Amino acid sequence: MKTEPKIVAFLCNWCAYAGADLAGVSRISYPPNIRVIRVMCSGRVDPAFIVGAFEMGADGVFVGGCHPGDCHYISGNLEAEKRIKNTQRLLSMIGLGPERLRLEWISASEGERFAQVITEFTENLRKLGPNPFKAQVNAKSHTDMKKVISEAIKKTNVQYCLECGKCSASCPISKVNNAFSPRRVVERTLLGFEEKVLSGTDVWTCLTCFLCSERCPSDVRFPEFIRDCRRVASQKVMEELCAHRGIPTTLSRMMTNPKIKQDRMDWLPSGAKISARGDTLYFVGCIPYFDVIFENFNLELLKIPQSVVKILNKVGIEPAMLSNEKCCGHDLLWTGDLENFEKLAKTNATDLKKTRATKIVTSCPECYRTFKKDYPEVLGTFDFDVLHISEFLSELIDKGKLKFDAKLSTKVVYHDPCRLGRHMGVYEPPRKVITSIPGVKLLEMPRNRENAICCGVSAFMSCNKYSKEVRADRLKEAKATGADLLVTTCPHCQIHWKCLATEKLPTSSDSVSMDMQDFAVLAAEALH
Amino acid sequence: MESSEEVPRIGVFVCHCGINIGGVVDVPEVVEYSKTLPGVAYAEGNLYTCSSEGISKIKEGIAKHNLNRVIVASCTPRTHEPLFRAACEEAGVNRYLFEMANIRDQCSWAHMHEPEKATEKAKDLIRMAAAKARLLKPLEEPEIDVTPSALVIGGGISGMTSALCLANQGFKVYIVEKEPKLGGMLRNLNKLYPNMEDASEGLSQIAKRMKSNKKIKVLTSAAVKQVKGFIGNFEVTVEKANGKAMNFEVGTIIVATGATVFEPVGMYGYGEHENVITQLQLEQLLKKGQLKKPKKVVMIQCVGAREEKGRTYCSRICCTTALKNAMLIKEKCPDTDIYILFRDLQAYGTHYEDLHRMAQGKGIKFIKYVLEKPPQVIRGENGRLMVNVCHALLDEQVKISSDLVVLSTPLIQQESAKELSQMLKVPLGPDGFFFEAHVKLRPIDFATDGIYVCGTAHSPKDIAESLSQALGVASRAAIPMAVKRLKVEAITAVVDENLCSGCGTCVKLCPYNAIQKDEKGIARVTSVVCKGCGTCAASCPERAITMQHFTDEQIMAQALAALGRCVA
Amino acid sequence: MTFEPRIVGFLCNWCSYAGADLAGVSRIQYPTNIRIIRVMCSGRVDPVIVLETFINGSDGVLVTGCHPGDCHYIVGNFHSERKFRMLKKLIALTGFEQGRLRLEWVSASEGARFADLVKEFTEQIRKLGPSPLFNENPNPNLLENMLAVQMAAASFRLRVLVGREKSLVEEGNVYGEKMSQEEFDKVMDEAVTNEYLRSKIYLMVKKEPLSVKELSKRLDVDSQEALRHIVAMRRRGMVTASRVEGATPLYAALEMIR
Amino acid sequence: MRAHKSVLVIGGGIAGIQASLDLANRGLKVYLVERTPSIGGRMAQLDKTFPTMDCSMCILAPKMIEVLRHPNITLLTYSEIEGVTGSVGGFKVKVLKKPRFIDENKCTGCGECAQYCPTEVPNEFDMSLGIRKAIYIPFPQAVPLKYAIDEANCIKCGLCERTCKAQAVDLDQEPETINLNVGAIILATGFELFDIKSISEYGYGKYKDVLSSLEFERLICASGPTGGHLLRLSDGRIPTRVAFIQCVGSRSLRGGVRFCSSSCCVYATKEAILIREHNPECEVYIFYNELKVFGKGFQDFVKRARDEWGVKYVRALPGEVMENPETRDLTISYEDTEENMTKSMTVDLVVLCPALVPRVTNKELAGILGLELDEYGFFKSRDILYAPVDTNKQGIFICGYCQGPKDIPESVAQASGAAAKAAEAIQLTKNKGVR
Repeated sequence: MKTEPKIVAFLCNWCAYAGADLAGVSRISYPPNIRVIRVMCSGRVDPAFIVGAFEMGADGVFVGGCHPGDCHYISGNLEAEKRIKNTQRLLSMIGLGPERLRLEWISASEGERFAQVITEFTENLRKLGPNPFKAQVNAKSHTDMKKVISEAIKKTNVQYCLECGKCSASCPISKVNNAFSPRRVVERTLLGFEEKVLSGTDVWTCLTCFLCSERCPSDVRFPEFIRDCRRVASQKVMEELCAHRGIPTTLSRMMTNPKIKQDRMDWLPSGAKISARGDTLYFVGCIPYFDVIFENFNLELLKIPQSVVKILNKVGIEPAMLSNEKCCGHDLLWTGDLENFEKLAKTNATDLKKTRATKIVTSCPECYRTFKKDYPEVLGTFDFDVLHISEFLSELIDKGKLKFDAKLSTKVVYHDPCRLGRHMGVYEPPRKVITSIPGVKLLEMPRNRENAICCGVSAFMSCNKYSKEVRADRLKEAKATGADLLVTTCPHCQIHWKCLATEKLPTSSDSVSMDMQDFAVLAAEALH
Repeated sequence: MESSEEVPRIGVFVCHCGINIGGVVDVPEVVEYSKTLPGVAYAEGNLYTCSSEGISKIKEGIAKHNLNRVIVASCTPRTHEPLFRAACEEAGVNRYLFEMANIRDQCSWAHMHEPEKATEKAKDLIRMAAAKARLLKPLEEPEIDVTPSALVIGGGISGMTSALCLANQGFKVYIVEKEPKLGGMLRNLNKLYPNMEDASEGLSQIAKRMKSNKKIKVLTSAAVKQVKGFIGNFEVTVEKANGKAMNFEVGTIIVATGATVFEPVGMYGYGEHENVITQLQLEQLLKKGQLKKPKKVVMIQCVGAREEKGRTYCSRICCTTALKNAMLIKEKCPDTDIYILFRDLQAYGTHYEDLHRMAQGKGIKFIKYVLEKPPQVIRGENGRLMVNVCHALLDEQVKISSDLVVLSTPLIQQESAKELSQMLKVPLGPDGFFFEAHVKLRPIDFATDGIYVCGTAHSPKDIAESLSQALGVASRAAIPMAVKRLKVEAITAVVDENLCSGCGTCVKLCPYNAIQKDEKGIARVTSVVCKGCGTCAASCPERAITMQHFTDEQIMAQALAALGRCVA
Repeated sequence: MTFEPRIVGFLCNWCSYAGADLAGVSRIQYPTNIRIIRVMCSGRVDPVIVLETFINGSDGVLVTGCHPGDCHYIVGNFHSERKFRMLKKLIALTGFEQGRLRLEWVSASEGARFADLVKEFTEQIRKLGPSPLFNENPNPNLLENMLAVQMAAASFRLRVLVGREKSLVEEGNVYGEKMSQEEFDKVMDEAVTNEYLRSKIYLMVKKEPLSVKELSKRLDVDSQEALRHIVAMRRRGMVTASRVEGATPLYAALEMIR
Repeated sequence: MRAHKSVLVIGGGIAGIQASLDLANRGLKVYLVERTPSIGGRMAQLDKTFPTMDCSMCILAPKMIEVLRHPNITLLTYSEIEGVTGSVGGFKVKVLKKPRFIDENKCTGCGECAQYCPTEVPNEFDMSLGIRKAIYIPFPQAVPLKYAIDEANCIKCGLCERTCKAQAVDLDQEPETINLNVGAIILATGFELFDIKSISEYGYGKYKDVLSSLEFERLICASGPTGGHLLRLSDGRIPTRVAFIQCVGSRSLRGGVRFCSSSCCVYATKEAILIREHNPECEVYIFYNELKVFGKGFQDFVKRARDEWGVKYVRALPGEVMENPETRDLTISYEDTEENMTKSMTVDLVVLCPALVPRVTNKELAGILGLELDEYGFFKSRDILYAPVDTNKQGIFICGYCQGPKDIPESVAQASGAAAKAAEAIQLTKNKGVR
């Protein structure tokens, strides 16, 4: 028997909800599939609710608001309209299609219209068939907390802590927030107070930037310890501390679904040469999604993959690419969702093998680390030669296969992203490439390479006043060098810095406002 | 001796030292001046008096002008006196009839821009030297015979090691142990870190070697009752438990009396609760295999050590002993929780640092506390012990209910030490341990020649450290015994018994106990023990003490000469 | 012509003498005025010798030894410090400038410090001018006083006190009672003044027999005290009543046998 | 064949000196081989020594001179071991004597040559803070007091040759190989400093006012490059606040060495007191993790430093040191672990106490002698408990820091110990004879 579409409807209190009531009062019947959630204004409906609803298996989401101009809150409905459009882009990209999400203006007097719209929407959904993600609810399988922790203590050298405090003295967060101290987290756990630790916020405050473990004389790998803690730490606390309402991680989880059919290649410029198979594969990462999610930061993130492809073509490489590329799973791994991470790892591995590629080039340090370090660990084998674009380019330069022909006269300061730098020890290749661009002068911040500090946020966790201070601090440091342009190899740094600019600042905005650009984009600009 | 009676005939040799002196001081003028000085029979200048050529010049001079005093005016006696002294001796002039004038380091170099004044000063310096030279008396460095046998006091691992090493070097050794058996502290110990072998193993091996060695005479249940004499010639009286006394002569004495463990009566409920014990008692339980699986063990470090006053010192071995025993317990009962409450964990060097890490790896928990907030041990209602401690690095109170509390207490000096120190006239330090001649460069000698110290009698230390010292004293003591005859300092004090009133001031002042009152109550200098500082001479109320080679007359003569009041 | 101080330096062999050498080795320049006498230990420098040096016309005396704790002879320099405390007390009584005498610690590595010390001390003496005992018009009373001081410094009593100071203050006396430094200094000060006055008396009556009255005048102390000293000196066989003028006995010095 | 009654001592530091003197004084022949132009080793570089604050050179120099003058000691400076064959009682040793370009018998150490030598070179003895000439003695009290020309920097101008009245300069001197027969061998090769540049967060090598503790010793030493005045090398200012950082490269499982150098906490305390002595206005902080002061009298020493000298101890290993490019001041970030507070402190000068590590050349030497090194690179004791100075090879003994971390008195005592074992070995083989 055919399953009935399940529809979640968010109706604004003043118009749409009243309209629905009227339909009832007027005894106008409409399909029973709809489940109404009353909100004060359609502007209240967060994309995260919608995406969340779909992850939970809704076949359609309906949003009803007042007609333009009638909004009880003046312009809430217009806000909603923008968001819905934006969310529809996400949905089509992830492969659900825009039509499963519907926004309608329904006034309090339009009971009939309400019934009509719902009936029609239900019909369409019937045609579309059930939400492929139905029943993809990822209830965490139970894990033995004590075991996880005691193993972590050994595995990550936490047991060897000498209580010297060098970690806390290095941690960019501890510096601005005394309440957080890696040392104290470690000592409490060692003394057997792990419950206290896991139910607190500390586990989620760590930037996992690896500065502490870079310096720890006892080689305590605190960020890895934290990663393991997060597997068994309170999810409630995590959800409270999760930035951008967790859309990125939600999307990642959705991608674990084998049935998924994404449509994510529309950024590819006409004339760009790519192939489905080939020796060198370019792994784009979540940038297309970010471009939508962080639309209002106007980051032009899509320039990154476009630039990469441009450069590759320029040196005669037609990179293989996955049209249905899945998230590498980095954020899931670092927020403690090992199960889903493993799923993604497996599917990615199989998809990647199909391309017959031997080399994987990434423009994102997170994908880079995840492929190079974490996949081999969870999968046992992952025999691809994984390169960050900066490594790839500097190799080309060495081989004389790449020469920058455009002269750009600018002073550039390079920021080492934690994932590329301390996590993977890639410090010199980006610098090498940048310095080989004619007319570019490379400046260094006092804290560079292994001593660089984090952009301020990772895995979209704990975006708060402290992480803001860290971000501002780093931007100031960059600005102080007198450079015109701040270059990073990680799109996330840009997101978090730009995000800072959209919020209330701990300091004067011009002290931190700085032109920034991705490494790949800069490199591409240096080519005619 | 007669050379002192005869008229002084002084030869002065003035060194140019290249241009180091010659470039500033007018050497020819100085030479001419020297000739005019009373008692000077000959003077010449040399390019380098210290060169082999210069040396032969001195010898020639002595022969040609039959000189009986020699002055070299050049650099500093600190480096060159012995060289020139030797030259004099070879030419038949007693080495103590030589005097030096330092006209380079303390004249030409220090006054490079004032040649005239420097030249004047050089003359004065030579005049002063001449003034002293006239009064110099020949001295002989007395030689003493050294009895080629040693007394080792204490039959612990240190004493035995010293004894064996000395015996193997061919010396007779008497080793005196108060207990009926050799072995000392080691007999109480269980396993030894790092190789975790039984203490008894090493002991039995050494005991074997002791027995088989014919040069070693072992005296157990015995104590040293009296020691007389000085280096090379000590007369020792030892009393056996059976009251029989025996006397023998030795050339050197080694103090290896070890230490004992502080008993923390009344601290942390020790002596009150039967399951509050000391680290040493734990060691015994483990040794005898009598430790019944405890659930939670708490070890407290620095019990009665590193206090504000009193026992302020660190006993060095307690932290590592605690670590070792914690590991042994873990080995026996892996699911026992062990807490070590420490102040500063003294796990130093290579292996101990590793031991600390191994303990961490075994899940042993470490809690730092501070002297101001010591842990408390109370008996909980369920009869178990409750240890409350303030975690100094979290500033949080931690409560541990435990069924065994182990107190790490320091090594302390034996009661018998005071008596021994007075018998041997060797000092005890503020911490009660024997006090060496110089903390830095003479760590195992006493200021008194011929007596040495090693092992935990000197300060708390582990076995390897004790043995390094034990072997060390085996070398220090062997030196005088190997050379058999000992030349000792000639520059010594002598007492004029007609002037001495026996006030005893000098006896108290002498840092080397070189002065004793004889039966007549007159001060007597044991010249072989005297080092010649002259403090006694400068302080003698009757001015009855003459400091040879630095007599009042000689020093005054120099002073007067310096002031141009030179009496011809 | 300008005044060139005549300075005598007593340097201990192990630290200060080596330090002076180092000054030379490092070519650090200092005034030529000092004449150095090497002794094995600063503890060897007898106050009597220092005074003799002054009496014979030295404008300044510099004594240097190892820093406390460095002494080659363990504690020699502590003893010299004690002797110097007494010496200074004595000189204070005479009116002879104290600044002409100095005790300092110089280690074997302090070449520069030695040079500075000599520079500074020479300047100090230059300011003080020629020794009042030896300038163009020497002061006879001052010489008298210095001779008295020298005699006092040679006296059994003061030397015993200095020699025993350490044991008395740190180890305790025959009854095992320790003396506080203050108590000791009190005893010492008193002894210093007494021995000084007695020495003066001795030197005066050595020239001519004098009455207690006359002595008290010349010493400008009340006659009671003068008498007290005479009594003490008689007991020591230093003086005797030579003859009686009317009712007042005159006292004369006895040759002291050593 | 009878055993040779002679001993080879490798290394002219305090341990080597003590071993040599003990053996020579008891009538055995000693060959003391030292790599550099002078004996004295690390101790000669120190200003004062803890806990007595003895002037290091004052107590060391007499021993150095005694070595030079001892009839039973042959001193081979500026020399290295080339090869060793044979066994206890009968070792054959090849020693390479590097050319000094000076006739040691003629040179009187007057130093005239150095006055004229035109080439200035940073003086290694002063940790390259001071300068020396290409013809030089490492330090004024050098033993032997014989000059040496360092070939690398000499410009062969010949001025020295002309100025030397003693005609001691010999620019065509050749390296010479000396063959020795000895009954036993003692190693005392000491230590070197861990490369603290690699702990980049502390800025050594990047910031002028971040010093190593040994550089500090030279700076504070009266006979050092600044004549004992503690100055900032960046701008010559007198520091008013100095911080010491302990455990730089030691007690580390990452980028350092595992072990504890065992003396840093105490010598840092000494150095801190020295600063307070020189300039009571100057505040001194010691950043430590575990205060390891277990030696005789050390606790009282630290107590005095704290109570009488006002040295401040902070239990924290700083995270990083940052320089303010204008003022040259250094900001230290740290967590005061006893207050649970992350703080920062601005100072004028930072002194890093590096791990003291076994010499890299030990490997080569061990190869030549057939010795084992332990897992840390120290020479391995035959039995860590009962035979600390014996090695896996009969007749070869070790003492001082090259056997494991220790301070001066421990090295001196152990050196005597090695001497005793060497004498014993010779005595026993004399009885048995050499196989």
